[in-house]
Amino acid sequence: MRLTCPLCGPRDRREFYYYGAEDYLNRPDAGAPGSAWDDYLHNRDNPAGMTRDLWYHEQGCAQWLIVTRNTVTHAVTAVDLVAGRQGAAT
Amino acid sequence: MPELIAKGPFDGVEPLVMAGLTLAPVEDGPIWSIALLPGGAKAAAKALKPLGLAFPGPGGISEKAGLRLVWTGRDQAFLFGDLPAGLEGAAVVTDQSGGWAGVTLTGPGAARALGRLVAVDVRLAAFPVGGVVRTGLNHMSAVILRTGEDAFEIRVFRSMARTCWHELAEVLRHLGARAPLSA
Amino acid sequence: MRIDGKGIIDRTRQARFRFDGRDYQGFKGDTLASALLANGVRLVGRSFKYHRPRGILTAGSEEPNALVEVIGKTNRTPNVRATVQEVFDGLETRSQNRMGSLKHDLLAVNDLFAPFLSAGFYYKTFMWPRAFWEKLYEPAIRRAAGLGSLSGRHDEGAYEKAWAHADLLVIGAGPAGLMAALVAARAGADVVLADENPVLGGRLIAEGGTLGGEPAAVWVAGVEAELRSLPNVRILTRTTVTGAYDDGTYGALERVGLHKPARPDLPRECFWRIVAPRAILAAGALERPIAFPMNDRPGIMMAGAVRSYLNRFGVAAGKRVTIFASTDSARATARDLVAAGVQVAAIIDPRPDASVVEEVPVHLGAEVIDTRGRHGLRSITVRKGAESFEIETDCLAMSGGWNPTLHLTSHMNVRPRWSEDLAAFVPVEGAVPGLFAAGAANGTMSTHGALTAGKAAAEAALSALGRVAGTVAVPAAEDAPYGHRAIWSVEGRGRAWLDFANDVTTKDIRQAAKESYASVEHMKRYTTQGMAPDQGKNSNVGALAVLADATGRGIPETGTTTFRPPYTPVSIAAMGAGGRGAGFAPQRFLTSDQASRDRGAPMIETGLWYRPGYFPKRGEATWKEACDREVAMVRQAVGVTDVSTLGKIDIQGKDAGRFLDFVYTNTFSTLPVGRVRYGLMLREDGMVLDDGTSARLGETHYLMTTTTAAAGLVMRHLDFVQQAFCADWDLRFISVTESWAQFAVAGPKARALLDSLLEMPIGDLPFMACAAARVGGVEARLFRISFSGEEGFEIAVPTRYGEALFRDLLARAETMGGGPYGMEALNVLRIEKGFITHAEIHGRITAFDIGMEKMVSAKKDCIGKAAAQRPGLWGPEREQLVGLKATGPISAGAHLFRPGFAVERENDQGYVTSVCWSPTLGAWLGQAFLKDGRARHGETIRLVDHLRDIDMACEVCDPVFFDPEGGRMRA
Amino acid sequence: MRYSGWKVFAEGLRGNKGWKPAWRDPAPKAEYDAIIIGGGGHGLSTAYYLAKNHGITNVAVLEKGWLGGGNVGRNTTIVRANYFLPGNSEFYSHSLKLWEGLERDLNYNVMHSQRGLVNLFHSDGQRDAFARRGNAMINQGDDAILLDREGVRELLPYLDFDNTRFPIHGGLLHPRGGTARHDAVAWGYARAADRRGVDLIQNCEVTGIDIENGRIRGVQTTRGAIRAGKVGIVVAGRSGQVAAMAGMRLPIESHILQAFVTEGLKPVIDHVISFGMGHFYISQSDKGGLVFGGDLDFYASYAARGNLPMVEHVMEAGMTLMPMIGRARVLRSWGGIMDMSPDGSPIIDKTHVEGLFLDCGWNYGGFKAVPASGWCMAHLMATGESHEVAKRFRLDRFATGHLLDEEGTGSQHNLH
Repeated sequence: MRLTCPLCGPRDRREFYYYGAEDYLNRPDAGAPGSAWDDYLHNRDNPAGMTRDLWYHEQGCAQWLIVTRNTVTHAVTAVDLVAGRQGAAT
Repeated sequence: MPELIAKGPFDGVEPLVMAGLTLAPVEDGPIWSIALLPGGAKAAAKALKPLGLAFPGPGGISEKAGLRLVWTGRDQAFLFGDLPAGLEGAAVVTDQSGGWAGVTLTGPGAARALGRLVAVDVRLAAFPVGGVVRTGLNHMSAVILRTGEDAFEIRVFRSMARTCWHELAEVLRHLGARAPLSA
Repeated sequence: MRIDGKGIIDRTRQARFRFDGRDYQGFKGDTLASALLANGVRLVGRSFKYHRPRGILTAGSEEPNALVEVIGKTNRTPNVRATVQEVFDGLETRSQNRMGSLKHDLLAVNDLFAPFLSAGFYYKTFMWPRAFWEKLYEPAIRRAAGLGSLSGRHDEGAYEKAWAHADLLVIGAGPAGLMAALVAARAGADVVLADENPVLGGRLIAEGGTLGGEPAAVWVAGVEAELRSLPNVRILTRTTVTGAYDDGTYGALERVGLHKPARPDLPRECFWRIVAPRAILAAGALERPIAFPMNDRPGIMMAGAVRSYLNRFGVAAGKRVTIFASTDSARATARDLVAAGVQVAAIIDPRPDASVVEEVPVHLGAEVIDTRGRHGLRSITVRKGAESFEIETDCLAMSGGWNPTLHLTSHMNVRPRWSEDLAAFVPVEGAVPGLFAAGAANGTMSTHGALTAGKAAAEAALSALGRVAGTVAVPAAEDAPYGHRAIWSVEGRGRAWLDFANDVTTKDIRQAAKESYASVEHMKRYTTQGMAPDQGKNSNVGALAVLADATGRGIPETGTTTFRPPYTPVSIAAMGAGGRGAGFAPQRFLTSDQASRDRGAPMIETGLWYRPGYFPKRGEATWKEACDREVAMVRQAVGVTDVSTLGKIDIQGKDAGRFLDFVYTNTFSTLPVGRVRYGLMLREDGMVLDDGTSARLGETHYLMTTTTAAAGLVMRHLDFVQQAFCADWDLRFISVTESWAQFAVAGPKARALLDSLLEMPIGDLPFMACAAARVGGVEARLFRISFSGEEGFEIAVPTRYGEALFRDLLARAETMGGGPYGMEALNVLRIEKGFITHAEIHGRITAFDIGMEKMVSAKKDCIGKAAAQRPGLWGPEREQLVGLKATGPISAGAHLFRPGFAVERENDQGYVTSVCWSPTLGAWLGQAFLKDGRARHGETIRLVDHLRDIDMACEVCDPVFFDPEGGRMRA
Repeated sequence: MRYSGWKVFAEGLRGNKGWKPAWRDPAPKAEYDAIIIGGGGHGLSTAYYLAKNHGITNVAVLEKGWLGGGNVGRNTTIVRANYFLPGNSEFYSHSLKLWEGLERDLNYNVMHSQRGLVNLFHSDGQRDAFARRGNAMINQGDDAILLDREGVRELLPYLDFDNTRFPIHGGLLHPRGGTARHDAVAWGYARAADRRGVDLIQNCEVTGIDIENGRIRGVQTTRGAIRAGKVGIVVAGRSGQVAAMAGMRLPIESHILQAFVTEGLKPVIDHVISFGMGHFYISQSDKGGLVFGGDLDFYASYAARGNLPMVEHVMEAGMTLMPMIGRARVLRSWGGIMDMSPDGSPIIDKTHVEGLFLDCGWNYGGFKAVPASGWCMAHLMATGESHEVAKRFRLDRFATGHLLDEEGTGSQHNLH
């Protein structure tokens, strides 16, 4: 499996660390109810098909990446920088 | 008053010559990490210009008069050489001197030899001369510079110097043993 | 029997080898199988279940029967295919899976009991009495099962792993593969050409014949010469592509040194990771046996194999050969044999309408219904219509048709498609992105068809790669249509084998279907069909046909089992190359490493690092004596230890403090410059991630310290938080762990020691403060912090000065009655002082559990704050950190109980995380987590460790045992 | 038909012509008292215990493919009771007791073999963590022995005690731990359930869950609608998709776990060995193949196949721990789809829909749990109450913080 890091180019999967679903980017406000945190930390769509999840180019540029890919075919359709995304700024 | 004698990661290590390739330690001088702050690119460029250096993009190296500025991450580069003034406010500068262990791998077929060990594509089209990649040297993260078609500089964390040497020496030993084989 | 003038073996280079203790003669270019056949050896193995005599069936890696052990000087290799192993001078081999000699295998009695060993019999018995399974039945089954045997000795052989990147990977160097490689190479593409055999050519070598008017071998040699002359081509012979993985990554096994005597550093095998956007599968096809009664005797072989032994190795597989086949290709085998002067007794072709061109007896519409010959074929019985007759023969060449070698195309779960005209499965295009089958592997059976298909596949690949193909002419070659008729099994009295290796017969399949195991996966798992070393390459399709017949379904409806990597078995040593010994993970060494070893310190792995356990002095018998001395030394004089393994992260920028406030539970933006503060870091789920001290070196400059264990974890965590939640903040950070060597100097005389070498005395540097310093003309950093409870400092210098400073510090310390101390003493000191480590913050612990909930600032948000509020993480039901004091030995890992209560889970009150003997307090001390512990100080608790046989009453107390007011640290 | 040595003998004499089907192949009825979605190990054992323990025999098991085609047919067959957190401890202890009587209960030889399991440790810290575990096991009534380096050497002399990267300090021996023949477990439960009247319906995929004002009514399938007052979702690996049919979003992420088997070899490894530092574990099957595996591939996937990085890591771990297996050849690799939960422990609970029950989140501990999972799920479906040994496997524990995190790695699904 290979991911094309926006900075480093195509790399073998072993250079990356996997975190989980994109959900981890949508951190609730400090005051949000417990259910919001439960969804944020635990509950997942877990699709059999297209998904967006978070990878870290640990052996490369140390960037966190949003990978758009298919969980059934393993086809990767997009890789974007977490830091570069809309709303990365707070 | 103590007398502190500096010691490099490869002190006392002799170059290894095998299969027509040479694995040798590198003596590094000062290494500075220069990380641009948000919006700091312009000011940094201004500070680097008089030195004939430009802040490198991904995989790039900017070199001039013994100074070498090597891309190492997003808006981040390592400067090999003395630190210029004027980067304050534009970038965060951190001393990385002595934190890295470096070796060179040179000789005909060096690219294919290194290419056996690293997962990245070392063919010239993917990894041109004068370029840099951050990748895995087996289980270690490494910074690899291509200084020639068959010449590389490889750096890993200083504490891993021995493992780095071992990994590369193994490649050379295996190639050396294969050499007499007719394909 | 050798045939003069045939084959491409080098008859000028003889190779002496041994099989089962007997010496034989072969030639360079022989496989063990061809050499044994040339020597008239037919019996080479025993079957898995019934221990039936078995010979050589095939001429390739798919061989199910001829598996042997290769004996090396230091070790042996089991289950080696005699059809793949090349002979060399001194090769030592022996047969396997036998009790006694190969000819007189005692386990052959299993064959007599065959009726009671039908499919799945073991699921129905061996159940009584219970205890007999492990003691009696299973050991017996295990001894009988298995094939070859490992020596049990470490594999000292050299192995290699390698990467290769190319534009195009060509799998197989037969007509299709060679043509594809040639076309792509001439167009300038980077090509890797891999073939399982030592020689290129595939069927062109096995079948002989002519190409473009010249002998096929000549054409092959010409193409090989050109390919080898091109810099953009890498030819990997003896290399089997074993797996297709995501995004154009392929695994391949190269047999580097297995065809030679072992040589130092020469890899036995190399496991390749080949990355190519396009690949062409030109692996040819595998011939199918026919399941006729008693079809497993030595001497019964695949027709294509017989032909290959003749044309490639110059060996006649028998003196009097018969053919039983429903394919024209097998008839060609007969013609080759006749032309070579080998007697062909008869051709039995089940096709009534097949042509007759050979000048030998041909029986159309006939079948073989029985065979004879205990250790090798003697004769066969043929049925033609009503009549049946016997034929004397020592070699039967059979062919039930061909299966395209499409395995790689289904490694990504897409099952192949059934083709009625080929009576075989064929690849589905796109099943593996970028991989395209060509030639016989794609069902194109003629040589000319293969050449043309290879060329077309290469042209398609080139245009996909944006390259232009030159014009390459396809040489004239055999182009007969694929003449065949599917014949799966022949009815008769005896057993008819499908899976030779696992002894699965047509009866087993029919029984499985009858017993509800009618889906192909059930049948396979119930009968073990296709689970032997050949993974059903010879038998799966036949078994499927028999199953389809038994269930009244068609073959496509019956389906096929999934093919999974590897295509051929790969040694663990090859895929695990480099992992042996220390190679498994990088080793990290401190600058003080040599100095510590010089003093005899045993080094302990902590993560990837090596740290000194203790520094033994003459006369000290145990680690504990040394440890006690080192503890006392620190408490009474001064001790020095290397703390460089702790993670150091340099954080700078206007928002650095704001950032630390977000990742730590407590506040750092208010920390004065020049001061140090203890910080607690949570995971987003509210559990403690790590703790450590962070120093404010300047207005916008912090230095964070992490534990050794969590250094990498914390770096990744900070990168995430910063990039995900505050990418626009004014801050950058980087690890400086490797740039600084840092040493803790602790004890009443620590200040005096440091003042003796610092250029400026420490002066009034307060506790939890830091300052720049100079030592020996070198810029240093000085921190006044303590993990021991004594007045303590940490001094950091650039790594290159680490060893020199360490040696200097020790020398000075020793003049003051001090010296180095190791991990053991460090651990005792911190327990006496009530400091925690990852033994306590083990991932299930909240700030509340360790009594630090007040460190979670109410004024701000921070990572983990919200989740830590969950009700289940608060209250008396939680186990809280306490100290334990005991008069006798106690142990970490013990559990805690109320005195008088039964020692069982229901009454469990908590557990112990750390213990030590405190030479300072003269007592055993522990840290433990106890239900509602903070409310139970003073209570007596029962500590039980069944494993170490400890049952001890302890006093529950505050975790800080020594100098609770901290006067000594602040002194 | 009852299986026995005599039966095998008698059938042998008459050419094995008399064997009867192990289970019927019924068409689905319009209505059942209870429906189990999922014909894997857990689903089949749930159906069996519904019939055996609770007398509920009008039950259908709906399997979209073939019985036992899920993880029960794709695992490394390890059976153990060596957990240390209350909640897990009693559950796996109960499961092991059921294993110990399973052959006779099912009249099917599942080849449960208590060959002993050794967890190796490589530092004092790990030793103490395993001591805590071992003591918890004994407090639960199970067995554990702490071995020092020499104790391990006696048991497993072929390990590399001299050169391995993480020297072996000792191990925790779980004598009653072992292995079983995975397929046989599914088939044994299937046959036993069928004999008690349960309908096993293969090639019947559930496409919808019928709910009326908060109560379960039945399911839609590729073989038509089937009504039932109680429905159990027991489809680990696909839990998310099926639960979504009932409007649920689960605390689960699906991951690949690869495993490997070598060619058959004469007996060389007698125990089950687990090497924590290398995420590597191994045993030898009765057929002679070395059965071994490692950690997840770590990325969410339903592909049931993995990639090389983890393959190589597992092989390297094997080579540093026990280089004597170097010349064994890997014959086949496969990947199971794991329901990974945020604390590494399973869920056996009611849902927001009355009459709809959930059994999922087995991470990669599902095989050994098959008997107790079915036992407790059947109890829950029959009585509406959680079974004593499964009462902590609640669906809401992540929200409330009553976690069962043996690994201590927290709310990251793939780290358990």
